[in-house]
Amino acid sequence: MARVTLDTLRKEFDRGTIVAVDDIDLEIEDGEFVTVVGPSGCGKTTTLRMVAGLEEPTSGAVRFDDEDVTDMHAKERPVAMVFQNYALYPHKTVLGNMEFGLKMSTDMTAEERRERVTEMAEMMGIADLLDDKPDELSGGQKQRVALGRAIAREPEVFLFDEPLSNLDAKLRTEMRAEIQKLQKEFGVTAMYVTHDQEEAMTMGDRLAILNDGELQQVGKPTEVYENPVNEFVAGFIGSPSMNFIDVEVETDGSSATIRSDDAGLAFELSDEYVTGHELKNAPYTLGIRPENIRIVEHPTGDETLASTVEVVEPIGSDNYVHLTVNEDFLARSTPDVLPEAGDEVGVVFEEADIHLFDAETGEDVFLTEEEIAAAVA
Amino acid sequence: MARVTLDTLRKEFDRGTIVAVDDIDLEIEDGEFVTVVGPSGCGKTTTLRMVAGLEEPTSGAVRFDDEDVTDMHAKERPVAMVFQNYALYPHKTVLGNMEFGLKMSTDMTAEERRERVTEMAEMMGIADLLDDKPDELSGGQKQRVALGRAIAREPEVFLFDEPLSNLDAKLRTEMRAEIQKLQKEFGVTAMYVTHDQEEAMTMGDRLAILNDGELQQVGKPTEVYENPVNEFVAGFIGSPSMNFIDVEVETDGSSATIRSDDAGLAFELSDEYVTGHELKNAPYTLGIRPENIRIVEHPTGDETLASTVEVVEPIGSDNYVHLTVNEDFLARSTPDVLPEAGDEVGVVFEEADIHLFDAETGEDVFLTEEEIAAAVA
Amino acid sequence: MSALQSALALISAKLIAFVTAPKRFVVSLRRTVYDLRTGRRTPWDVSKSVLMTLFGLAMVLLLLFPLFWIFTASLAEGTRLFNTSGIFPDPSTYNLGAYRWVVFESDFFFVDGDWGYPQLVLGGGSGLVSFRWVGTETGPGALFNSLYLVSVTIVAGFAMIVPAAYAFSRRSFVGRKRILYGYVLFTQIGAGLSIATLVALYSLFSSYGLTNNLFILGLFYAAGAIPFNTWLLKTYMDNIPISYEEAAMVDGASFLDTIREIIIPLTKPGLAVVLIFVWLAGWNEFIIAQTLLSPENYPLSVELYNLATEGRFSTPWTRFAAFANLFALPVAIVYFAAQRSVEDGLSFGGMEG
Amino acid sequence: MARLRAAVPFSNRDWGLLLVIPGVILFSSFMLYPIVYLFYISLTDATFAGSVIGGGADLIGLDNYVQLLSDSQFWTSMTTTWLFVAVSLVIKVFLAVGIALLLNHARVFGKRYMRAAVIVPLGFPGIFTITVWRGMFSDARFGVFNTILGRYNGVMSSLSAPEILLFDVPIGFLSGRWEAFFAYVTTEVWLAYPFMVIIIVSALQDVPRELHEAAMVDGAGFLERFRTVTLPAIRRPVLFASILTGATAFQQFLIPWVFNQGGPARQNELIIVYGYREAISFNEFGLSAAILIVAIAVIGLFMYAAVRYGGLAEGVGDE
Amino acid sequence: ISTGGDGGDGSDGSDESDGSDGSDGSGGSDESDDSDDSAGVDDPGTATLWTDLSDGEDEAMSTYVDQFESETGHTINKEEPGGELDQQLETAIPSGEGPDSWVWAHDWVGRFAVREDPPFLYDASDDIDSLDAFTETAQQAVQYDGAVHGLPFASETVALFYNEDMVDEPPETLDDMVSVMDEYHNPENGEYGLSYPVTDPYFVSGFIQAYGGDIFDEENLEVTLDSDECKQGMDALETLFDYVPADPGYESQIVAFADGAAPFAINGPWEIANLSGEIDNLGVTTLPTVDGNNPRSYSGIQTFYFSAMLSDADQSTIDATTGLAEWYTTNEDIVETNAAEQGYIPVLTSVVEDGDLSSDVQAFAQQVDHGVPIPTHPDMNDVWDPLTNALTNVFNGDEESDAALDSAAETIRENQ
Ligand SMILES: Nc1ncnc2c1ncn2[C@@H]1O[C@H](COP(=O)(O)OP(=O)(O)OP(=O)(O)O)[C@@H](O)[C@H]1O
Ligand SMILES: Nc1ncnc2c1ncn2[C@@H]1O[C@H](COP(=O)(O)OP(=O)(O)OP(=O)(O)O)[C@@H](O)[C@H]1O
Ligand SMILES: [Mg+2]
Ligand SMILES: [Mg+2]
Repeated sequence: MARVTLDTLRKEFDRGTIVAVDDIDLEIEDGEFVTVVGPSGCGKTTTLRMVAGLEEPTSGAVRFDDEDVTDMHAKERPVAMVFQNYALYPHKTVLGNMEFGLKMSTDMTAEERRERVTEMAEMMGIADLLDDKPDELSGGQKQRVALGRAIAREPEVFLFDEPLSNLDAKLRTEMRAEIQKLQKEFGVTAMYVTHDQEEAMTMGDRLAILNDGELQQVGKPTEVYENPVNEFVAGFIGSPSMNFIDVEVETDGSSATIRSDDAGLAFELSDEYVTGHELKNAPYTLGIRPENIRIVEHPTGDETLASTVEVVEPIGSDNYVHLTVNEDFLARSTPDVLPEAGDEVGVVFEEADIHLFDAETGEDVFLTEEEIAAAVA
Repeated sequence: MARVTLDTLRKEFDRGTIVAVDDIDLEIEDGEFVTVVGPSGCGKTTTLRMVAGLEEPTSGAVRFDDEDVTDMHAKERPVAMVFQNYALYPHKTVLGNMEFGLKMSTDMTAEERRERVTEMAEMMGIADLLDDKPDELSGGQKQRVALGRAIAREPEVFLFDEPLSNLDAKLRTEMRAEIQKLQKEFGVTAMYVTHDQEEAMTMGDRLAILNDGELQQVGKPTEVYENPVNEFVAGFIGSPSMNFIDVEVETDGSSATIRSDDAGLAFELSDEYVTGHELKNAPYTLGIRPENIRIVEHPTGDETLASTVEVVEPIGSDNYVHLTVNEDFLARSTPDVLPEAGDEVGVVFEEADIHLFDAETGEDVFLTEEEIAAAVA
Repeated sequence: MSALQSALALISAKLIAFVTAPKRFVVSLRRTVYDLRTGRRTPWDVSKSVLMTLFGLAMVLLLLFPLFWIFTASLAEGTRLFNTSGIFPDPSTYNLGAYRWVVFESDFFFVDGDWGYPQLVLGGGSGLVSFRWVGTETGPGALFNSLYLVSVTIVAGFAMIVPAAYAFSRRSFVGRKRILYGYVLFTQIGAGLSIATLVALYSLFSSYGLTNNLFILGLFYAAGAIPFNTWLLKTYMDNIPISYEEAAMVDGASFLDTIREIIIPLTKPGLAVVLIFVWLAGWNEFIIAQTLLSPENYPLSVELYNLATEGRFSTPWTRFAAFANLFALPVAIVYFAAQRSVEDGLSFGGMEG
Repeated sequence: MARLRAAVPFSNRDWGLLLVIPGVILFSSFMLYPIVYLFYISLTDATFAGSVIGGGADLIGLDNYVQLLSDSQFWTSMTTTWLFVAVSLVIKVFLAVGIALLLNHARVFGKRYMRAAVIVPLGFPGIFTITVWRGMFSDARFGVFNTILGRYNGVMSSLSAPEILLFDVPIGFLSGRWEAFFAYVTTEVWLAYPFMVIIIVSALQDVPRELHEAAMVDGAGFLERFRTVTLPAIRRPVLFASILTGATAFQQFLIPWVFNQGGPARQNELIIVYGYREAISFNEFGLSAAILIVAIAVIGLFMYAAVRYGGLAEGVGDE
Repeated sequence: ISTGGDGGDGSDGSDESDGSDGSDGSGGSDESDDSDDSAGVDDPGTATLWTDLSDGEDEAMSTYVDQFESETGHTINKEEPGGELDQQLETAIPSGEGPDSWVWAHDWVGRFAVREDPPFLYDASDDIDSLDAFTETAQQAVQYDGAVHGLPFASETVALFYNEDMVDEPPETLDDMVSVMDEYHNPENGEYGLSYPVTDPYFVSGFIQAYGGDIFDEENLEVTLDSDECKQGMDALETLFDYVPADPGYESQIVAFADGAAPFAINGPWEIANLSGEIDNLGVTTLPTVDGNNPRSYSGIQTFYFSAMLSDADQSTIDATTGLAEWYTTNEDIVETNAAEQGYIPVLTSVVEDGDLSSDVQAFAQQVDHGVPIPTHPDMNDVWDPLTNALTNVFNGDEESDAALDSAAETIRENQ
């Protein structure tokens, strides 16, 4: 119900020695669901807290629609937040927890509040729990109550700080669907912080990736997955993560070969790739996702490269084949491909699937300037 | 270094009202790595604690090699345990933590202990931390110290109680490898409790599945994945988990049809299946794994069944396609299969991939008696 | 011994921190000025902090006023508490006479302030080595009685309280609930009991010939301190995860090892609080001590009380105040230094369930 | 084997009891026995301490209790004592919560030192501090409080403030019933606040910051946050500290005794003072014992109620 | 405390009578007669003496005890139990751990003499033969029901102190005094007319009894506090109420005089030492007359008590105890020195009649003459509290003086 704009938002701690959030620009459309991911300590929580008004930005602004709310106190912002550990008021019943926001920010009578909360609770399947205290609830129920509390106020912006990280896998999947459903139903703008790959990929309309306080890329999950703008994003998104090989490019302008002597790799790029991008004779990092690697159990010598199987982890639906190409080189294959450890195998990948990152800047050289520019808009 | 045998091990709590562990028989070979999984409260921790000597069995015995250790006090058993919350002594330094076991159970001098611990710490990459207190460490470092502490004593049996559940995904993968490496290196017998699918599948030489205190199946991960003995195991192992459809079997002895009117399913079994197993005209549950389902975007009517797409979750490497066959019916497809929500699609699966469970006992009717018997040996 | 050392180390660390506080104050003052100048903080923001701090300071001063007042009284001349011309005695008359009196004339350290020093005697007394006081004709004074008394109380108290608290927190046994319930009931009955049961106590003690016995009196104080402190320590121990002990057990530690290496160190703040409370139980009580003991065994608390009632109708105030200040000084310092431990140890947050 | 063990009432599981027993014995012999003895005295016609110790007292049944219940002084004393407990408790709670909040506030610089300073009074012996307070409350114009009030009057009247804001010095803090009562209460509050402050501060520090933030996001202002987050979090510890200090206040002896022996004219005799005076001044030892037994019974009931309904012993139960 | 055991190890109790059991009843009495020339006795005994004296008094007492010990060979354990001496005795004597003797004013004689089960006092009439040496009042004070329970050595009462710098001439009558007080009394400026702990019956008894009424009529064992005479006396006392600092507590009162903020104080000889240090020109005189009547203030007779511990003690202990008492109370040197240094008012007839006493002591002695000893009858014990309450009420203006005395008298009678 509100467009949220972060305008060169910055937060420093300890008199500037720690830059938790480094001039972030981000626009979240009305009703959009944006997930924010990044490694621990990258500033996700801090960003969220600035939007909620719990932390004062060092510089920059937060706008809801066109109103600048940077100096507005948390209690006046039309936001609701779901905390990692739920932060339910331990002495209040579920009803009390859920109606608290209404009590504080509306003029509803107790009657009306109760009605609204009951309705909400029924929707979320926790109507039976209204008179229980939080410590009588299971993790999933607590999570639902926290959600219900946040929704009950009908906020314009929804903030989530790793709300599912304390739940077990099964419950997590369930709650994920629930949150998405609710968000769509109410059409609330949402910002969702997580460090869980899968959540990040599946839940958001768009995905924002932070590292070291800086925004790396923003985009649709599949876009980000397919076209990571830099090595960091490429390595961070996707599980198991992308394999990287240090390579040299040899080019004479019309043809180019990617070469890694350690890995025994010599990959000739097609003209299309050579002409479309500016390649230099320089070190690069080649990236290839595990699922884009095909294992040839009986190598004929035509494969992209040859390698030895280190270990095979069958996870049922797939097999993870660890190869000796370099440390942590992993191919994901179907369960029927089951080489033994020590086997010599062939490794094949397609030109279309490879990523090439500048060894210095880490940027993907196959992307155009515009694509890169668009990635953080 | 020791074979661990659990002999009809049983543990009751609260004067028999709670049977936490229900007559479990399990043999873990010398140097073997067995993972124990099961839903919360199924008795995993209790079993482990009985092996460690922290809980006294109600009946049954625990043997290390051929020695009955059931009445032996924990401090005398040659076991080391890694706790879920690490249980690092908060008042001792990392060094103090790691040498504690040596101090208690050997006659080594402080000098020797320090040497041994330093060596250990170097191996685990925590040599710099030896003088820090636990609360100065990050989660991963704590985990390493806990591991180091356990290893330093050179135990014969290693026990892990969900040691990685407090770590984030990335770290979890790393530590997983580390634990496996160490266990192999030292050749210690290990019992590893987890409720994480992936850990269970990838880490163990064998996998033991518990439910309600009872041992359901023991076997190699892939075996268990492919041939779950019953509906519980089938549903529990695998992520996303197996889809189940309530079906009726119509058979006349020579041919058999699996039919579900709700799902619009009518699946004719081939002779091979009909003759090999005893099928009755009765309700069964059909199981099919998400990755064994093929989505036909433009159905021709020849598919196993027709359905509507509910939602599509792209997770990068794959797409999860939710179908309306019944609640939570999920197909996993490659990223290029990308139907829209609401599309009518065809669903195909192979006879070889389906599982048929007795509606009452839950047992897989396609398995032979011997296979079932072997599963819990 | 090591406990004593670490306690001393703690106290000295605190005192150093306290002494260096002004420096830190100046640093933060400078920072504030800098922040103000560069506009990092608004004047309103700073003045809010200053006002709150001043308010806090005023509150503290107000609360400590009685102690300050009596401290000035201890520096005054003469013996009177009041003077008709104002609240505080004339500062020009301040002197340390009263303290001199306490040290060199009262029975505080040595009887009649006749100082001596201990000398080891080989082969004397019952053991191989004993010691006696040399250089004093009258012998050691009330301080030594107090210390002896408090040592007995602390040793006996800890011997009873710590194991019991552990058992209550970690073990289940017959009657556990009942006894604990009883202890909680009795936590507060002890306080006023001493006066109520004074005579009963006296006849009890005297019928066993136990009057005028510092050791027995020390035990008595320990007994009084048991319910509350056992309960306190039990509550504290409840908040220590049991997995530490299990880890130690798996590490091969015996029960005693576990207690020594794990339980005791982890319970330190709780033990510190219990130590202070048990100490105070023996240190401050005077009514029973006075009834049961003969003058040569009087501890400081009784001497203090006697000083208060020394005059036929009035108290020699300057001496009384000086005596009391010296008497309470160690405890006050310990309190001041152990503030963090006391706060931790008295945390009943774990009761929240 | 296991079954056998379960059948024996005292199994080796119960060795924890051995750790508890010594304390119980020591406590009972020094604390319970005297109470029983006191009860015995209350059934005799003992007149002075010597007649108890020397054995010159005869059993007279419950006469002392009958006499007690018909003594108007007993009821005055009981009422005054409860009033004293209640009033001082209310003030203690407000004061201690206030101090704790202030000395835990982010904006207060050096709050650690202030907190350390504020609990120092706990270390001073009661007889000393109470005697000092007695001095401060002197009725005389040159008593500390009267002097302060006099100066305040001076300042106020120089500002030509209305009469109503002035005090009628000297106030007879110890000579009027309610003035003396007020003096008792003030002193009791001063004696008890440090303990409460520590406990409340510990509780405040355990309040998760998220709760405050959740309330903020929910739109709650300072007061509402205090009401919904802070207050519930410190409710239990405050209750706990209240029960403990309340029970101590009920047994307060030194304050009234040192101030004016429960005066003026026996109007403020708290229950223990009453019992003590019956024994000491009136040589009614049996009666005195009866009074004290009643006092112990009352405080016992109070503690029982606290344990029972205040959940004081929560966590006592088996896990 | 001058002779403690060797502190520190408090494990062994105090050893009581360890004198060898020699010939008892060997007439220690004749020896005590001429103690000055006997250097030691054949059978030295050990006795315990409890005191509760102020610093200066205590020092003097210790010196004399030492002197006695060296002269006779007896051992005296002089102890200072502190706190309330009577409370200490209440518990110590019944349990057999009390002292053989103690020093206190005579007003406990009756209270303790009537104790039977167990007894508290020892009748020393057979061991003492010097009783006649004391003034009549003093002799009466130490006896109860014909038994001699102690020996007196000084009397004390309250008299009028005045600051000679403020008062030209000591007032003879109450009216004189009032007019001087009027001159100075101005509490707003911190000046007062009088320092006088006016709610303490001991201090005010003189005025209440000035018209001849007795607070307690010892002959008829009756409380006559509500007699007309007492009420008249009370009225006189009430006029003084207006001139004292508002806090009737002893310390608040005395400070006004000590600081030079009041011209008069009514107090006892024990303050002479302190006050003469604080007031340059200190004068003492008898209490002013009221309507021509001399206030009949209660006087206390300082007494060596003989405790019931002596009943079961060795003769040598009895000898040591009574010996010390007789020696101390009948030695003219001691009595005169004490009079000069401690302000003790002699009760030894020989000194009273022709002693050479200082003017201060003379004034107190005169006041003692006008006064009456505190009644020793145990019923007197019930008088103090109600009377204190009555005085407090009147002083605070909560009650009329007549009504206060009436109700006090009634309370006392009820309690008896
Ligand atoms: N109050 C604070 N004072 C000082 N530094 C802080 C504060 N809060 C956060 N930081 C620092 O700011 C950086 C960003 O922290 P933030 O909590 O936003 O990370 P995060 O991305 O949420 O991490 P996580 O995934 O672990 O929750 C970290 O380096 C952290 O140490
Ligand atoms: N000390 C105990 N007293 C009573 N019941 C207990 C006790 N310990 C465990 N139980 C019960 O025994 C059952 C098994 O518990 P256990 O802790 O072994 O489960 P788990 O498989 O480790 O579960 P989780 O995955 O949650 O750790 C549970 O129902 C539990 O409630
Ligand atoms: Mg965070
Ligand atoms: Mg578990």
